[in-house]
Amino acid sequence: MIHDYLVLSVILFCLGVVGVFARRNFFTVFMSVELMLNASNLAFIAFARLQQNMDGHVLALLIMAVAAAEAALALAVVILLHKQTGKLDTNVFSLLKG
Amino acid sequence: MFAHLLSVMIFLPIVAGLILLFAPLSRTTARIVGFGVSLAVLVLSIDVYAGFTATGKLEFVEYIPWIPSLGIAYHLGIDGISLFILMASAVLLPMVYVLFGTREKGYYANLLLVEGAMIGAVCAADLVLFYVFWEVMLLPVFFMLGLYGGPRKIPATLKITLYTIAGSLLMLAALAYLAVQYHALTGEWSFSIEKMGLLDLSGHAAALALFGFMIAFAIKIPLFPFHTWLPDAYTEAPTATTFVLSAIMAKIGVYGVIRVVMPAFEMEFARYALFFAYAGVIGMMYCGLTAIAQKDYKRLLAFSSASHMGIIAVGVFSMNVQALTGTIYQIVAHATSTGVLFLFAGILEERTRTRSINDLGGIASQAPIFALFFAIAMLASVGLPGTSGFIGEFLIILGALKFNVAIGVLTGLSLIIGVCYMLWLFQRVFFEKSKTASERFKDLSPVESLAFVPVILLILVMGIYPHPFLRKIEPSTAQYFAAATPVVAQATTVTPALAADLTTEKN
Amino acid sequence: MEHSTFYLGMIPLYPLLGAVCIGLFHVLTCKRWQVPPLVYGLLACVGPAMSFFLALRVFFELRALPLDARFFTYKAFTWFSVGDLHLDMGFLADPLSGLMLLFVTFIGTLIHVYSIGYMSGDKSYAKFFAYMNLFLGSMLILVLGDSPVVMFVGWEGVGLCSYLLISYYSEDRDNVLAGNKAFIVNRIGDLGFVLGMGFLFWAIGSHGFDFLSLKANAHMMTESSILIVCLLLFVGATGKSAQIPLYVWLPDAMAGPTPVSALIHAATMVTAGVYMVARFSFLYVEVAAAGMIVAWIGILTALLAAIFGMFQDDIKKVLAYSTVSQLGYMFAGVGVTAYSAGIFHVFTHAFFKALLFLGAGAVIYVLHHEQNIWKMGGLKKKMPITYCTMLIGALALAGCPPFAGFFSKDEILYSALANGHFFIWLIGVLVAAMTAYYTFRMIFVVFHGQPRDQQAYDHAHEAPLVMTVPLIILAIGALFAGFYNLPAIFGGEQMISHWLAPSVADQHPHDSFLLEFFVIATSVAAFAFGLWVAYKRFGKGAEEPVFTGFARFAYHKFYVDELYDAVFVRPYKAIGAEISEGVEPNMTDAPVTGIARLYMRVGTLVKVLQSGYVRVYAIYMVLGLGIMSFILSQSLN
Amino acid sequence: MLVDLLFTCFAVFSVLGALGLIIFRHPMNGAMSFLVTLVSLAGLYALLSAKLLFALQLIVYAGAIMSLVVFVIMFLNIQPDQLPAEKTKVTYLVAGGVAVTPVAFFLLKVINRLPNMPVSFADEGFGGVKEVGLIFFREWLVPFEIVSILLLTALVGAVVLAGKREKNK
Amino acid sequence: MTNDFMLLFPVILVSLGAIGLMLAATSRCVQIEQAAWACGGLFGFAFLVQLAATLTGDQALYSSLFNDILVVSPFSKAASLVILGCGLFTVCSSLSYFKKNNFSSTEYYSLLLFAASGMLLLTMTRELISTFIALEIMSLAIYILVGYDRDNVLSTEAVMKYLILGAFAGAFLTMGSAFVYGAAGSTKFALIGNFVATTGFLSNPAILAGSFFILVAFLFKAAAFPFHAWVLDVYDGASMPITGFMATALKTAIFAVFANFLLADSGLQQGWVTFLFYIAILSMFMGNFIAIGQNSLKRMLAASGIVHSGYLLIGLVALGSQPVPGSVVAFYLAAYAAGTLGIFSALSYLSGKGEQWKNFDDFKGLAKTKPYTAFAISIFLLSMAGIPPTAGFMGKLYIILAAIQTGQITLAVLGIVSSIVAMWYYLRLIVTMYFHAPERSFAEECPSRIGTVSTLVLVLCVFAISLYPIAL
Repeated sequence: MIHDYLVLSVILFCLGVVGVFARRNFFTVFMSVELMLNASNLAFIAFARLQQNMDGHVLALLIMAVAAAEAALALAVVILLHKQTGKLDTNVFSLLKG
Repeated sequence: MFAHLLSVMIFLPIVAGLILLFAPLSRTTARIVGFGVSLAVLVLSIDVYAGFTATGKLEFVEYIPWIPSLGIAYHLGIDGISLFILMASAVLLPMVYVLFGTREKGYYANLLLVEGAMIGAVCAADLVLFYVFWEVMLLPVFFMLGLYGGPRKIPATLKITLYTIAGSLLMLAALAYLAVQYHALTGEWSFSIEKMGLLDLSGHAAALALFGFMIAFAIKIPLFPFHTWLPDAYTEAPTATTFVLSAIMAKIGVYGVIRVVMPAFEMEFARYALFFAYAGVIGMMYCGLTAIAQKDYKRLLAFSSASHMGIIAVGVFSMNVQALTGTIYQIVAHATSTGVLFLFAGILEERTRTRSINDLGGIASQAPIFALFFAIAMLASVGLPGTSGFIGEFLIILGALKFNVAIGVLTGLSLIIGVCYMLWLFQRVFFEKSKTASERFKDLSPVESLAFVPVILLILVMGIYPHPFLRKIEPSTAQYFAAATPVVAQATTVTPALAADLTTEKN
Repeated sequence: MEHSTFYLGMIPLYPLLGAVCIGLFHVLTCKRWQVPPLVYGLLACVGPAMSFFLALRVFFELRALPLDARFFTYKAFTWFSVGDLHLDMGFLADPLSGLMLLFVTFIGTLIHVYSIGYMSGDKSYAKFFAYMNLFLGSMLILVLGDSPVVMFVGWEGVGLCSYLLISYYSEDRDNVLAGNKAFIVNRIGDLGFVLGMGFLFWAIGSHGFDFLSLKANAHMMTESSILIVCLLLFVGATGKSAQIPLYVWLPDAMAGPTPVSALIHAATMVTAGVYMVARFSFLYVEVAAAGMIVAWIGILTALLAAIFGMFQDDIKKVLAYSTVSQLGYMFAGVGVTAYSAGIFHVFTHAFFKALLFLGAGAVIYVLHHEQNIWKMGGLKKKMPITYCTMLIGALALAGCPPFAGFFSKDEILYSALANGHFFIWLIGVLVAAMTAYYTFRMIFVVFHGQPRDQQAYDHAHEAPLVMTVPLIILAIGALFAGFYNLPAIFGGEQMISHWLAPSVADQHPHDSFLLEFFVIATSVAAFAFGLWVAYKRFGKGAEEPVFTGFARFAYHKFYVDELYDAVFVRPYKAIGAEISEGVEPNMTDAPVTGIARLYMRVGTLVKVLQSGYVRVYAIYMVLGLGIMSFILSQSLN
Repeated sequence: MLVDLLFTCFAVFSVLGALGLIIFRHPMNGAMSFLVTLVSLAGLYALLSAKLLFALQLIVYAGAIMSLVVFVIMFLNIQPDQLPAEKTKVTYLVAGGVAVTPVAFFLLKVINRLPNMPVSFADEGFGGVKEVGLIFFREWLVPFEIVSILLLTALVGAVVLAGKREKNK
Repeated sequence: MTNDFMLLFPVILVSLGAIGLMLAATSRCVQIEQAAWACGGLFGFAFLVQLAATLTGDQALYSSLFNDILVVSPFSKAASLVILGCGLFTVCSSLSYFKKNNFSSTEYYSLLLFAASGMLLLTMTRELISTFIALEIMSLAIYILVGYDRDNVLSTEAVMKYLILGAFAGAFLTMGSAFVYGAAGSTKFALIGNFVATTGFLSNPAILAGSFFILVAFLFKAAAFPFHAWVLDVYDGASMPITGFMATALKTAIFAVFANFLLADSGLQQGWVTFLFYIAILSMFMGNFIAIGQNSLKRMLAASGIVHSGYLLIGLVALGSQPVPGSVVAFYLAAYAAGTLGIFSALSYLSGKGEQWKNFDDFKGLAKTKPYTAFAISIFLLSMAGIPPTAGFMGKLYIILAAIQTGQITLAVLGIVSSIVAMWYYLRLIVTMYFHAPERSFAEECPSRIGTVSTLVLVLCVFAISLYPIAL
């Protein structure tokens, strides 16, 4: 049943949210976001199946491209962070506050 | 003389002020420019006064569409009510340049700006334009107070600014409400103050809007209990600012109530008038009582000013032609008396370097001219017949009595309360024995005396022969009650029993 | 009758112009050169004298008019006109104002002349005369005003001058305080006046607010509203004429120079209240209760002041209380609707009281401002003219026939009894005896016996001519003024009563010879008794007494001043201070400052939320999201 | 039947992979378990007849992106002591789970309202390269072009942030 | 088709410029200054073209392009004008900023153009995935610009925070799009609108959930409560010109697309009115409370940005009543942009190397030493506070009028109350500049004329927008 796919997509999405919520490791946080994007891709494809409409596939494809671009940038930032402090802990970066 | 007399009167000082602000001029030049411009405005205003025909309608109208899609326009015009506030500012402001000669350039520039903005506010016939000038006139005050004020100037500046802006922002909401209501009624957008008179709003939202306007004006006037910014601001401000605030700016609040609120909210206004009148009366007594306990003469005068504004407020809310006409008259009278008293206080402060009443004494024998002028202004302020203060106060009490006996009687108490603190002040500062601070008090120089003479004469002339002035006011005030609906008429005589009682034919 | 009434306006204008001229002249010259004081003195006398001549002209023109149209007016200009309120700056000459004009200008002129002498040597001579002229001008406006509001102008004007002149010696705080007291107490009365005018206006003022129209329309008012108006106006009168409960300012007002006391606080200004009640007689006659209240207040004041007068040791205070007491008589007179009698007493009182004050002034003048009677004595020999004239004045005041005071007082007492007010009459007789007592107590102590202060006595001499001449003239007045209204019993024609008839609404009692004779007899007996007691105690010289018991109580004026101080003045100041220090910062301003503080506090609290941890920001987002999702899912059902 | 079985398999693996991602301390472990999720997702795409996406998921995501990530992790040579201690991880995970429950609940509720259909293999043309490609270049040309700008931006960005930069002046 | 390209001209121009500059960066012969001038010229030219198109072009409400994926409307034109203007002034302030700070390179200006092209696209998109992509173009470019100063830890921290949270929010946008797609079968606004119009908003839970997630993403970018927390830190970490650019252009673009999305169907907009109502109120007050406690000027401005987002949300709530949909929002954005850019423009040449002057106290007595700059800053602050006769006042007036006209009196009143509260922190800087004695010397001359000139122009803009409001 198509609902199962959607439910799975929601579960994955929520796990991604929990990952961002709970983790301090930059890589993990970043991959959690990727997980959320993947969950929405799954939803797109499931909905495409439901709607009998291939637009969803195109959209998922585009999202993949965006995810790739985002990944490139995120990794650049990771390298920058690592260069500056040698840490991957997001909590280390809390000079700006208040 | 000119086609756009009012525009010239508004923008001449503003442009001159801006030029002064930026041009690298000396203080003396700035003072001369300021004096010259304000004199020019005075000349123009006399032209306006002479040309004013007192028809009860707007005169000297200028109309240029500004934002046509919303019906906002550059719309100017004056009626009898505006005329007198206009005249008061035009007549009184030149004095300041004569009296206070050694100030910074920005001082004079800001004075010019505030003059232009105030004239703009009373000439504006469009709500948005009115609001623009209303806010703009606060800015120079803000800067003058903050830059040239006394030792505790910053808290005072912040208090007055935040307080008044808070009020005026509420007014902004209220005027937007009016415009929307007008749009709903007629299908066209307009912010014309005159057209708002076509509205007859009632209901909760209208009451809220009424209070929006009223709080703005009450803060500016200031009406009890919104007066708490006043003592600090009046005391800390440089003399010219205090003068401008008390003599003219406070009156524009009253003007707003009369011009904007009364026509647009006839029903709701009538419903709440008694409430506001009580606020006025309580304010009069409260501030009058507070004044007696002050040890700082500027503060005392500040409370006295607030107390008088309470009376003026009663006049507005009494809603009959005597009270309203008296209000306008009292506005001018108060400008000439209390305003001038603040100028005297400024001179006192400048020459004695103290604001404490206890440090002073015996000035009457040192400086007879100063004492004489001060006494005349003081007597006008306590409403002695023969001075301008009496006519207004008498008319207000008369009108208030008709409106509500209790209000009338309580307003009458001002006769006593005012005299108490004023005499006390006069006794301590001018009579008794000289103290160190006032021992070598220099009397007014001939030039200074000459600067005061017109105002002192005005006080006397307005008290002795008020008819020519009232003739210009009355058509405009009468107009408010000519078209009054039966509801208002009923509401205006809250004490019908008394009225009936007084006039029933005896068998 | 076709004639110009323009000069009516000139009557108050002359003294006012005089005041302005003197004031300006003084202000312009005071810095540069010394102007001889005589210049000011003469300048000051011109205005009153001119007014006096014009007053005479008014008098004669009025006489020429037929009885039922014996008035004329002059409207200088429209004063103000708002809605149905229309007021002219108008002046009304009718028998009442004509009579007042005459003696006000006459006595005023005399006192100006006297002042030239009395004030010589004073450093602000010009100021004094400017005030005096200003006063006279205001008084004339008060008298001539053709509407209550114009009258009020003069009313407040005289109050102002009274203030200025009481605090004339302004270096002394007590004098200024006395001035303040006078002004403030007068203002309390003025409030009544203003409110009275207000009610009157809303009742019938829209048909014209001048006295003639008011009189014509008075019938339209209900009794209760007339009562309200009358009582409010009477409050004004008690302020100005120093009646209970507002009499307290007058004794203190003696702080001013003596001519001031004579002119303002005895002869003219203080009688304005009586004049005003007489002016409004068309209202007072309508409601009996109003008159009764006036009469009772008056007679009680008379009694109270007489009691105080018996124990004073300041010569001017004695006279001051006698003034209050006599004013009480006048109110009793107008209260029992004997308006002409009241006005007649005003008229005679003006002469003899001015005389007494000027005489006292002369004494004070020669004794270098010594006012305590217990420091005087035996001055009879040194100052014969003063003594004689003062004796005439005293006899007049005490009500000795045939001096002026006797006739007017008798007229009042007779009217009271004849109109059925027995107790008022009884108190009146009692007061008459007391009056005789304290008057002669003063005369005996000051002029008879042995000098108590030898040094001062040695330097004493007769006052200069400029002072004694007015004394003599006034003494003649005090002697003969009474004959103007000689009652029928003495073969008189009651000239003043008839003269006043068109102006005031007298209710003449039935002429009863027996009753009148009885009244005269009791009055004379009361006078004789008072005189006898005074002579017994002070005729041969006496030492300053030590008061005990009731006398002590009365010597301290029943502690009324202290009572007022405790009940009104102190609480007033305390409330002011409380508001200023307690209510203002803690209640009125508290919401404003409170909101500001709260706002800052929240600001600093919220800062903590910006922790700087990116995860925390994500948590905010998730929490917000969670809450919103929860709400949205509720809406789904 | 087979479809259901496969779905269950992929679903369980993908969830386990995701759980591993958010639980493992070391990012390398996380990345590996995330890879499991990605591959399982590819399988699910296949079950949904998205042939092109199935391929692309494997090639682009699991292949390119993840290898890039893994490469960077290796490149940085992260030592365990460089990792955040995260002693309160469990607490946060539980709290996160609680916080996210309303969101999940809401979404599930929404899904419940949607029409349902059994999943079977669709017709030949659905999800094929040609069909998707036709739609892509006919109807979705603009997003395609925009994506090129996006990729350029990312390119420049990566260079600017992580590349060498010569000091000016 | 040519017409379509004409309408797209500014986007194309800006994108080509970006690519051109990117290529130029590879060669050494292009100086940074030249790149800056080129970039500024591009912005200026595009601005003029767009202005001409706005004033003379056909006034049709919508011109749909490319299969209904893009649209050009008066509203989008107005928004793009604002964005181009922001770009131009950002270049100006960058020029003066980089006189003192030397971490710029040619790519900087290229990225500015990239960001601008993303924003311009964002104003035009009528399709969810294009929106997402345009949003990402903009965001990525801005991320990089925020983190441009690689030697600065703060700047890296800012980009890290922004990146994580931005990507997080972006994921919501995709998920929301998926749900909308699932319900309506399309991601095009027009079709979504049709779908909602025929079936009703509330009967479609998927539309509800989808649009909710989409709104969340928009609200995040607009920094509305409770998605506001990043904004202070990111503004604080970014360089002055970029902060200004973010505060203005980015907000403009986001609100443009926000309005476009809500305008897809009135049912959709109506459905979210209550939600936006509360968000608006919370944003205004939370923003105020945060701003009040700030000592750093940039952070205060960031927090005030939250408040302004709240006002703009009022404008969105009242979308229905506006004669030209979105005109009020566009006007407010223009007014806000002029004021904010002005402040950042002034701060760019004032703040010196490494942005030493950033706290309120650093500006004590500025009016004594630099009266004109202080005056300009005061004007900008007054405009942001909404004091007439500045542009900010007119913007506020329009918003309130619109709110009252739609019957949202409570919202109008609360908006007013919030701006009362806001007065304090705007005035605070003026008070600091004018009423305190100088504590430090401001002797450093401003390094370039361009900074002062652009500030002056912006002062004029503040008045011009108010006194000659063509946007309506």
